[in-house]
Amino acid sequence: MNFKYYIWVILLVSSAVLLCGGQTALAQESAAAAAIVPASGPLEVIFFWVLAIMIIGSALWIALTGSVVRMAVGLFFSFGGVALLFFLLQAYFLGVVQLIVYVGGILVLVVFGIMLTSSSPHVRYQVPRMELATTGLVSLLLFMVLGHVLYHAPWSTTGPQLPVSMNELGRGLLTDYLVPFELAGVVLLVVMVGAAYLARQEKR
Amino acid sequence: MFTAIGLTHYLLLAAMLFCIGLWVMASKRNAIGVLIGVELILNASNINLLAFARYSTGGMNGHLIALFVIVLAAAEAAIAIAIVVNLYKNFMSVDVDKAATMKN
Amino acid sequence: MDAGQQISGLLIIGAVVPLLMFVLLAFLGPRLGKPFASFPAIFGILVSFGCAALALQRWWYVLTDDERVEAAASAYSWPWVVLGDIPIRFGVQLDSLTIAMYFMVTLVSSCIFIFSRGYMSGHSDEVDGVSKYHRFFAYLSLFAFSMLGLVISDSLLFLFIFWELVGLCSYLLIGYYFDRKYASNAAIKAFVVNRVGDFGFIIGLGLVALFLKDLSIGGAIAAFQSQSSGETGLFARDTAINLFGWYVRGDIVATLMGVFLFCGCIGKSAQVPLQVWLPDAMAGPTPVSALIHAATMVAAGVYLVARIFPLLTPGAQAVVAMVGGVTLILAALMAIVQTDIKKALAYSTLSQLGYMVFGMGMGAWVGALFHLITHAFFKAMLFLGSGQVIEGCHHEQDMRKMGGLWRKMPVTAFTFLVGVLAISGVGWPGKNTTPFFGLGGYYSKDEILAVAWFQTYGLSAASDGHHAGNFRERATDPLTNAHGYDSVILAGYSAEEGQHQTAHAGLETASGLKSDASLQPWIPKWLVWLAIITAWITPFYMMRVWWLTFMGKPRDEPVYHHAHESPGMYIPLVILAIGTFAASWFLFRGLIVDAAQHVAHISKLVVPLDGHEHLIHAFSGPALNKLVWPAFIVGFIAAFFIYRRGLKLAERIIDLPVVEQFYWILWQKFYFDEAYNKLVLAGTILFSRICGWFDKWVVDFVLVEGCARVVKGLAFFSGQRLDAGGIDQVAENLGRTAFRIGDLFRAVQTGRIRNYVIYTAATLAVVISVMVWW
Amino acid sequence: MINILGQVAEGQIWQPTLTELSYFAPELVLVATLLLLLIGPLIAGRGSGATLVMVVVGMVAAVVANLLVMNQVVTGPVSGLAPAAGHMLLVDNFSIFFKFFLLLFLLGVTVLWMVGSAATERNAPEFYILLLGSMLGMSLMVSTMNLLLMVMAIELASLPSYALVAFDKRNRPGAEAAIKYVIFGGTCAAIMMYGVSLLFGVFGTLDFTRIAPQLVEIFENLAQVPASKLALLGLALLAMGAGIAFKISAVPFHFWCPDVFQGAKIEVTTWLSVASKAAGLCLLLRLLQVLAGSAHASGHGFSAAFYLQVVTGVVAVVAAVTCLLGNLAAYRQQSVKRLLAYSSIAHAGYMLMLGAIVLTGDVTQLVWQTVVIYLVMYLLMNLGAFGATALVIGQTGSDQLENFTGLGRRAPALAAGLAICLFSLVGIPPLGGFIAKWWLLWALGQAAMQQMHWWLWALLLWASFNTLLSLFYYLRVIRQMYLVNDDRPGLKVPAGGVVLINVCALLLLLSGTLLVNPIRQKVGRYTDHIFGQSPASIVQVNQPQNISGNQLDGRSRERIDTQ
Repeated sequence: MNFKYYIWVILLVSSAVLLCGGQTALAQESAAAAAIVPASGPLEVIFFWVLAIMIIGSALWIALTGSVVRMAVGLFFSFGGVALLFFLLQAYFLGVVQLIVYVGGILVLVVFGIMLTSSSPHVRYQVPRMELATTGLVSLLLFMVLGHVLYHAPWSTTGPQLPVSMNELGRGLLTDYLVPFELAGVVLLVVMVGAAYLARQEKR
Repeated sequence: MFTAIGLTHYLLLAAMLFCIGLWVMASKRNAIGVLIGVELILNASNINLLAFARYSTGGMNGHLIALFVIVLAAAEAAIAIAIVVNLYKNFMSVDVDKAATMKN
Repeated sequence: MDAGQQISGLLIIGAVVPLLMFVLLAFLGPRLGKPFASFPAIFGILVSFGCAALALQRWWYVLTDDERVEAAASAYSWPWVVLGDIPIRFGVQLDSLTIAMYFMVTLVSSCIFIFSRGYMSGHSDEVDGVSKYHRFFAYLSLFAFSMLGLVISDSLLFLFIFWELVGLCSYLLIGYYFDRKYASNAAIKAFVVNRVGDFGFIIGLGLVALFLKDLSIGGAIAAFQSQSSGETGLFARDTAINLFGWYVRGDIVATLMGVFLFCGCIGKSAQVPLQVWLPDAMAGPTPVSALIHAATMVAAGVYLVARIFPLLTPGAQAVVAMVGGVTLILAALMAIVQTDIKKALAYSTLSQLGYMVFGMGMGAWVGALFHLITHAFFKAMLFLGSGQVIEGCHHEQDMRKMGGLWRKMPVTAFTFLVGVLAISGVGWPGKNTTPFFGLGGYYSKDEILAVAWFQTYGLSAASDGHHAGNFRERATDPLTNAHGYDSVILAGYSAEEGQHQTAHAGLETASGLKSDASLQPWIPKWLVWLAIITAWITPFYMMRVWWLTFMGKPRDEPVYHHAHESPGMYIPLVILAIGTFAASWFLFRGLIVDAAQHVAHISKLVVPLDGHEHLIHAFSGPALNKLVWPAFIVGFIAAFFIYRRGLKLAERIIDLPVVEQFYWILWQKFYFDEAYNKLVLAGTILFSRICGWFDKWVVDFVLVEGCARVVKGLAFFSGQRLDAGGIDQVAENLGRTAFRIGDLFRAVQTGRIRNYVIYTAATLAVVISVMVWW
Repeated sequence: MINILGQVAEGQIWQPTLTELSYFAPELVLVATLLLLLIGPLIAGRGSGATLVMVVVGMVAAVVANLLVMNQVVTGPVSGLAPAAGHMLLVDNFSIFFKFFLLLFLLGVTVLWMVGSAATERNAPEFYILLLGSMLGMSLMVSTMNLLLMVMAIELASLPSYALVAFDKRNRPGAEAAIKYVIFGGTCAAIMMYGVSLLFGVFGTLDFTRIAPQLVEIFENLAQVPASKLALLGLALLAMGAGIAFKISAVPFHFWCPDVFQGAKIEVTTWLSVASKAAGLCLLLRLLQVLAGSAHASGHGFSAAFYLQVVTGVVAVVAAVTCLLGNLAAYRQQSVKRLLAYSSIAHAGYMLMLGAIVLTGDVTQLVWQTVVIYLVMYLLMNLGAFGATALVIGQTGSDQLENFTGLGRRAPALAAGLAICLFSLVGIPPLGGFIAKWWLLWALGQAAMQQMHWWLWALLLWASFNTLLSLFYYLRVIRQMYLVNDDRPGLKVPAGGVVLINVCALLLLLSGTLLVNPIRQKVGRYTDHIFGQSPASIVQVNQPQNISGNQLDGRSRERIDTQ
């Protein structure tokens, strides 16, 4: 039996979970619903579902496929979906960053890694089905717990936030978040040195 | 029924991504596949942060933290890929099961 | 520099020199080679002996009583560390007891070191082509250092550290022939059994630190006094102490503290129920048996009890007495049936240690320590004599194959006889209740018995007399322990002189005590009878050993033929024989009595002899003269008649129906080893079953592939277990359990990163689930 | 642009002043050294000598900077830079100590590197850039109260470490170790990040000094708080704890430790075994300390606080299991590096026990003192043990136990130093390790008496029991060195390495004997005014207490607690 069917089954189930979980949460907090739900037009709802299915579906595809190239493709859709989700969350700058860094940077890095490390990119390493199932069950258990906790948790509902402007973000980076900002520079520098050193062809 | 999307939707989505990420990590023999799992988990926390920023508390802080998470994810990916390449040079394979000579 | 610093400095130098020699031997030993490696050690111990002699001379013959008190106060003491509010100092406990013990230890050690030089060179001791000769002397030197350190340290903590060090030396020396299975087993057994006792000791130390806030001996005693005096102290009856969450009465906590501290003594002095290691310890070289397992280290337990005596409550003291009483008779019974000469001596050592502990429990502080010293001399001599025999007979230890050896080794036979006489308590009572003539054991052992008799029957006898009211006063208040005990006894004696006249009729009904209650209400009356019965057994089994070995006809021709005596080795024997006489007559008793006066000041449980000994002797003497004194004559004659013609008669006696059963119980050492074996083994197996269960159902639930491995491991384990037998398996089983759990942990470390990730995730999932739904 | 400058000038936009910056001089010096190492080789060449000169210059400068800061921070903790975001960076006596500690350790590792690898290694600048990078991360880990910066510091400490593990590029175990390390570390970091994001959602900030009072309030009014919120908090805190536990290598986040330690180059192993664990532990202690301080400030004090039992219980269980696992799993190891790796897990367990009691307000001072002493002793012991192993590897090519056979004869000085370090790791008196264990047990005992939780007593017994367990596997090494003998030729070990090991051994000996009291007095200097410690909670535990304080009227039969 092909894995594809599993994907569809799991996808359906997870969509149902999302749907029921999200909707009942909204219904329960109907009093606060006005606060917690920003004026979301039907377009936003549709976008969310499409993106959710895209993200989860491609993530599942990653989990179930054996080919590393397919994983990279799945990752593309997953990352892209998340970036679009950020736009949906009115985090436009972050969405762009997500696109640039993840899709443009990390994904390319992964693809490079795939190319560098395999004589044939389609080489598959089979994992025993039993193990796949066991680990899947553990993940499922974890999700059940997480979902339970997150679903029941009383979130503070200070109301929908206004979209953050890039100007504010920039100012934040140079004031409150100056230290992490500088530190990020150091991290990237050190990592660059390390990665360059490791990947460099040693002179013999 | 499809009329509104709330915080819980996003959180559950992120939790799902988190668990799938863990699943990917635990069920891939290809080292790069395992790294992809890490990236999925980090994406999950980003979704969390931005959802909070949008629907709940935090505001701008959430955006900035997410920005730093992305930076860290990039750094981690860079070093991890370099290490995978190094692994490949030594073992002529990226199978993490082969890289299990040290145990017990 | 004042006298205290001088003397304590001498003591420290005397202790440190053997340590230096140990270091020297550890590094240079192999290069020195066989005969020469012993010289540094002998030099070191002779220096120690010199220091001891000088210190003794200064302390005992130069200083006056008052000066001694001053000197003790000015002994060296250095701060080591302050932890919280407990300052830890290393200092010298300078009193007569220290001096006496120090002198005895160095003297006996010197003799044995010299003896070993010759004795050990005759043995083949090569392992991997390298001689172990130097190692033996290195260990001996380390032992001398540790033992001397134990004697002089004034802090319970340092005492414990040295206590462990002597334990380590004992372990190393028992296992000296570690290439032989029985020796290494015996070493492990000794170590493990001692750890059990030490565990209690540690708990006791913890309680001392917890409640007395001072680990120095003097400080702890002072704190104990202030806490247990009056009705409001920490250890008063009405105080409830929060002990690990339970509220416990203060006086019970105090008793517990004493009992836990005493646990150390149970282990080290091999008292019941931890006596099992000492006979096995005879696997070590004979000089080691003489020095460590007869004369010094095993007596350290008694020394400890002497030091902590003022910390004991009447209840704890009764425990001490009972443990000692049970030990002394069980060991004596077991000694009757031994055929191995060293084992027979080992059981006699056990019995004598029992006497000392029993004496401590009975309040015979002086008697017990005096017995410790005299016993050290004659038992060391007996062991060296047995070593001489074993060496002469080419490592034959079975007495059944000896006999008639006195012709071949007269000096050994004679000195051995001196030891036998001494341990049997040969002596002649004088007119005025003081002994007329006697050997070591006569004075010391009978002193213990006299005090015990007084302790037990003094009150009932007194109740007939006119001064009973004073005792009664004491007896009405048994739980508030020691207050006024001393004064009561002293008052009792002064009453003897007719100064006190107190009516007791009303008090008797008020207390509800029967008129035959003993002085110390917690001590049962039958206890003293154990000691008296043992006093009858002792001469018999000692004479049996001597007779079987040296007299009669040779029973094994080759052994007899080879037997010889080397003159270089019996000189220490002669020195110790002279010491046996001397120790009982001069010096030591005076020193101990001097120390006892200080202790009696503090602890009301000491039955003070000095100044009142004639009273106790007046009370106990007549009874003991009837009950104990004839024992050695009867014992010797019995042994003579049974073993006169070899073993035939003895074998016939053994075959008698009831005797046979009894003999088997003795031969199986009262099944102690078996019982431990079963209990510990069963516990271990149960534990491993639980581990296995956990392994099987908890771990493998996640890790499917590990299942097969575990089942295999369990099968292997149970297969091994079925073969297991003998107490030596206990240590092994404990170790194996540890290994087993370790393997369990290691099995999780599969080397596969994917597994690591999922284990972690699973743990998180489980923990969070528990948290959420619980 | 002009607008912003104007805002700065008007004080509307905050900018750090020179004084504020000066508090972080050591970190700045480290970054400068890093840059120097990056640029310097272009001028001075890539040789080991030039690199070492630069590193030493940087280290000296860092020490000087640290001393200067120490003189400034006398009155209490200083937190600065970005006031709005809270305690992004903070300096107090303990963080100063920790920087000294790291510098001292870096010195030791450098000596080790000089002895072992300097001659053959052609990539000295990279090695030191990575090493200094992780060091910067570790020093930031213990000087921040902002969870974002904490995550970043942990990452900065980890990421170069991943590369360092794989530093020997042609070493297969190294490559394997690195991939395991990076994957496991990445997982833990990601889980931690997820937890942090949830915490952000609950509190709206990542400044722990603002989170802690809210946490305390929640826990104090437990009955009013919905269970769902508690579950969420527990989940978030657990996930956050994962990242810290990974650094400490506490069970069940210890898996990386043995494999990585075995595979990595030994200098790196040495570095990770002490520095990374110490940083993780101190970070945890700091967080708990702030929690404790908030509890005290809230007026509820430490008594009867439910969270105290929960947090204490969780940490205690983890510590106990970690301890046992480390000790027992070390039993059958043939690789000495692996054996020492398990031993370091066990020691992490011991140290983690302090985390269980730091919430007991009356002993916080003692806990910090214990941490300082334990870390220093642990540094010396591990430096000595790993250093000796490094020398044996250098001479025989492998770290298998059989290569230690007869070391007592083949390299007496080396073996003696190693034996002392191992004995110290067991905790045998009068070595430094014993003093450290003693402090630990003392602190546990004090806490147990203050709190009367039975598990604290159990923990104390457990620690002692584990010390006994640990004896056996250390003794295996010593036995192999001294008692097993065959005719292997003598070793010519580099003198520098032997000196290093014997200096460690000597210091351990001295610290257990002559220096006990001087150290004890010094310790106070670094443990006064810890950030988050409310002044009222500092109890001078070193003052002798009056026994008579326990005495009550005996007739009243009142129950009294022993102090």
